[in-house]
Amino acid sequence: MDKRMTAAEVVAQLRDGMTLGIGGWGPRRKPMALVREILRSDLRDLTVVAYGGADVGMLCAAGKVKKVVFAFVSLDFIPLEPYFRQARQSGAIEVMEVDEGMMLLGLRAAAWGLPFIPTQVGLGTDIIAHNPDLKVIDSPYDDKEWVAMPALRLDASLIHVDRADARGVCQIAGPDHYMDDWFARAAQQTFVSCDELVETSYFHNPEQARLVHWERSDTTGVVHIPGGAHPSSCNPLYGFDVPHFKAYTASAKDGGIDAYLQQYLGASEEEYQQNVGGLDAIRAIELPTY
Amino acid sequence: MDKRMTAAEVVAQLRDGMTLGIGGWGPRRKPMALVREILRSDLRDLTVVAYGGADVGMLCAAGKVKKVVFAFVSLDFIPLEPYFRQARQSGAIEVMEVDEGMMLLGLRAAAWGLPFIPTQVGLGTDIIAHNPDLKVIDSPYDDKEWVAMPALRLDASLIHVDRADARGVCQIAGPDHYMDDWFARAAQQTFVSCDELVETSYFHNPEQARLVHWERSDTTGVVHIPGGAHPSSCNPLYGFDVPHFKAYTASAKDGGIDAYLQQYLGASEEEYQQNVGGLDAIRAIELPTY
Amino acid sequence: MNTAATEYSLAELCIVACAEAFRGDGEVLATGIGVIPRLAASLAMKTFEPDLMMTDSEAWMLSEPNPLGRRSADHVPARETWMGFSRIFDNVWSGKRHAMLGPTQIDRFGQSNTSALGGTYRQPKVMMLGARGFPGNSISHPNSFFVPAHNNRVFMEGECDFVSSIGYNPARLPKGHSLDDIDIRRVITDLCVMDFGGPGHQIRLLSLHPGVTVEQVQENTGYPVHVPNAVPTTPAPTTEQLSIIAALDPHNQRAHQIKDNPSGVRPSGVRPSGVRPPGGAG
Amino acid sequence: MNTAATEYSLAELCIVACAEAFRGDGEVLATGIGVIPRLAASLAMKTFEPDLMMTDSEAWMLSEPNPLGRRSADHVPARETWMGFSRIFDNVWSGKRHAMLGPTQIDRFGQSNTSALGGTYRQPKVMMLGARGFPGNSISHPNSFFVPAHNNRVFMEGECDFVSSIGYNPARLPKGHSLDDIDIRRVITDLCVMDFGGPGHQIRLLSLHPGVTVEQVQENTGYPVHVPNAVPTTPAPTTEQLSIIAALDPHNQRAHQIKDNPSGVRPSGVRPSGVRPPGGAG
Repeated sequence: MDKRMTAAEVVAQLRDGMTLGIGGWGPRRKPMALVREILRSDLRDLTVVAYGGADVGMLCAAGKVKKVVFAFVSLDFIPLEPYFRQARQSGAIEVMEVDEGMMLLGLRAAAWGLPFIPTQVGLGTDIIAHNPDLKVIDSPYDDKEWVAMPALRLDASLIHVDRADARGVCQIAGPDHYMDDWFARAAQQTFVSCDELVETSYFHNPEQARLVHWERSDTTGVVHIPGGAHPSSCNPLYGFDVPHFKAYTASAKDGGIDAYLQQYLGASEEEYQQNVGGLDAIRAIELPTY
Repeated sequence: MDKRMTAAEVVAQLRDGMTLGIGGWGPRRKPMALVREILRSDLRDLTVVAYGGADVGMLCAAGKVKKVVFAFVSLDFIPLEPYFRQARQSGAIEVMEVDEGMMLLGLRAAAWGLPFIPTQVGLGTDIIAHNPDLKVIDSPYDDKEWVAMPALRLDASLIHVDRADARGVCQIAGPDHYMDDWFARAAQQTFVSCDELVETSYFHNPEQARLVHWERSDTTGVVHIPGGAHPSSCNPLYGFDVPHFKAYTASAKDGGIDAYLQQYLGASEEEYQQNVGGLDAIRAIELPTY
Repeated sequence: MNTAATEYSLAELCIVACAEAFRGDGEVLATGIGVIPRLAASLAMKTFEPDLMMTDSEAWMLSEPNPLGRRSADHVPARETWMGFSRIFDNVWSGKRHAMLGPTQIDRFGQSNTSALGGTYRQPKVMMLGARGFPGNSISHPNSFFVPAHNNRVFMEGECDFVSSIGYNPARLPKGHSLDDIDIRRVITDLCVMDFGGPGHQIRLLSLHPGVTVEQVQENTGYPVHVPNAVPTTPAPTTEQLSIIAALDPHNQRAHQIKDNPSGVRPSGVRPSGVRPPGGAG
Repeated sequence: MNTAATEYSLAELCIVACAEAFRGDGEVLATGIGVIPRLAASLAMKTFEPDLMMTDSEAWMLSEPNPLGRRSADHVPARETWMGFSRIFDNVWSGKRHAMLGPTQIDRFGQSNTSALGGTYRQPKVMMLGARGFPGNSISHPNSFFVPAHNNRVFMEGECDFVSSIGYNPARLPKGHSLDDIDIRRVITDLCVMDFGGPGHQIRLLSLHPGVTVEQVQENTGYPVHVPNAVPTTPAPTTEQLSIIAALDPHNQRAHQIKDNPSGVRPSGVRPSGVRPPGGAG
């Protein structure tokens, strides 16, 4: 089966009101090219589930988002994502704020077909007080109360990987695949952008196959977009673009998202990459030191 | 911290009536040297949780076991573990029979400090009917009933690994670590036997560190026993000992466990290895073809 | 190449009939436990279901099925994904799997038993494999059964001594579930091919192997089999299929799966009273 | 080597005071978020708590802490275990961790806020980081707080605008839990060291930094601080500790953590009214 498709074909599969999972973490390995294609579309009323960065900020600022399920939205070196902050402070979006680990449990519950996974995480905090949908239950085995973290079932997930084959075998060779395997497993459909498209034989080496974190049956479509994570990082291929994130953050104070999109988005990923200096410049961005 | 100890020191840490997790799978990478040391001790009334092979059979036959929590006990190429079969058919042991995946959920629940994880697995089967301790619960999010797989909390786990350092960093470089990471995490104390004892610097190479499946804080003690998995396999170092397992199985019909132990166990692992042909012979056993 | 073979073993007929169980599955993990189910899944993947997924029965997903038994030193398994046992359950619970297994008992509800026979649960007369993954498989994804010796000890009267896998038994239906959630796809034996598509999920005869009669099937089944008006003969393997099977099984392990390795074309009424080897479940 | 230094910055004093929070922890993951907590955990691991575990803040557990900032090309991180973010939670939920973080608000119960200030939850006046891992950390394992600018906006009156982490608040105690299950180990600020060991888990003064008075601490804390009869002065760093800190922080990032990087030895009554940088929580 050949799962290759274009970013436009991915967005054509999405519907208003869908619950969308987005892989990556803060400014790290975000499927930004697919997010940009959503920004070019008339898609709206999305519920976004993510360990959020500029992906969430841009979608909120562009009016694509009805609700965000989040534990944080951050650019790391710029702790507060500027447009998510604006969206919250203007009351423009609904939120379900959870703990980072609760989100992981919710994705696992969805992946495993469970209604919920019990946890003590959230007890005693406003996570529970402000989330009437989060039920607190008793256990048949003890006298404590437990948060029943509900399955976070996703209509679709968007993920960026280092490399994939046309059949949907995806490899994340960077040091951390974050929760991307669970985003892939929790979703009805998973669309992946990849920096490199390879032959299946690339994975026959067990050291390569070890870095394939979910089965191809959990990949719906593959879009070959070198540099597609920019301005986020795709370690080890390239780091995140600090000057770009600074300009993005500055735009929130001066000009807003329209000015930012006007300057960078373009009508296609090719135009976007021209606007940010080209693929070679992206691939030349050094990795962050933590 | 130097966690090195002897097999005898490991067994001295165990107590009658404890719940013991044993890593590996059927005839694969079982901590047999540690099991043999239990056979040499007066330890008894154990509850054993395992994806069982000869480890479970020997402990049952030697009268060490009060209860077995199992989904199967098998030598793979000899499907029915002979001594476990005898123990069941003589009514000598209590059992909690679960599905392979339910056991995994129970270990994860214990590792994560949860009372249970809900699952549909077991519904409609005698797994539920014969396990009054397995509660079936309602979900606050749907109208279905769910099995509340209880945490399988272990007093101690025994695991055999390819290599470890003295601080308890353990590596399983074979193709599958089975559920050993969850046995390590679900236990109060985890005692590991290793084929090779290495310096910590061995793991500085990320390709080596990738194959370390739990943190050293989950390893209580490390016993250096080359060949310690025999007669089970420690892929890629050596396969399982087919002739030995055949002789072991034959002993169940003729002579019983006493004859088997008389012939092989010895007063120490050194004696045992002499009785089975020595370490070189163990290391020379070819890997199975599946 | 697609001409029907005139000479083939009953094992080869069963492999082809078992392979048919996977038709239309698309991209799911095909797990065949035992030589004939494994060859069947491999044959399906090599021919009409190329998107099937398969493991090396150890720790890796393969793009190409491995041949059975010892492989030449220069054989490179076509690994594509790490698939250790812990990850198998991520797949099982996703439902994207179709397993074919050989239980010791199959009752009229399609409930199966791999655990124990007779006696009490505390002290069974015969201890077998244990439930293994049967409870989870049966409620999570489609499953098929292969029975190398069709008799009324396997297809027994009454209910399984121990119910290891859920079937179409209204008395055991979990709250909030429907019998139609359960998917026992196909039952292949040395006599015939069946499913549970009869009235009220009754077991139903789909095809008879050459030379086998409806009476033989019913005599060897401990409960009534629904027999449609027209029951076709199980299609013979094609010469192409036989050559693919031979390549997948270079050591001819298939010759040892059914007692006396009879021909697939049998004089009417005759059948080997094969005893199925223990185990093979998974 | 163990002689007390006479010249050291307030940041260095805080690093040493923060390191003391990890004393006695044994083999747990020490997570210090922000420059001063990270240097503190590293100092503890390099000196009196060698069994502590530490990550590279990315995806690996290290046998030796990494120095902060850009490292020379020939630096080989002492990796020992893969520790991606998903695995961090296996560790968090095991309780074998001690995190040191800098929340925006800390109320009299030790509840903290990293999420939002003012307004309504649907429309906060100031959106901050979000709850991150605070809820799970606070109920799973010991936690300490570092506050670079001790004032009564951080240590505020009343209850946190949003309670991101559980504290010693009887009104929010979950069924089946005890206040003693909660372990807020240490609170280190630019003025003093505190814990919640006062009567009824009241915040308690443990030591005053050189030149700081009890009155200063109380004036800058929005609720009563329990003051024992004798309050020692926070011990000065030793020359050995200063050299280890210098090696761990070759680019002197510590000089930029407290406003104007004041000396640790201050003329009585004077204190920088530092404003804590946003973020740094985690």
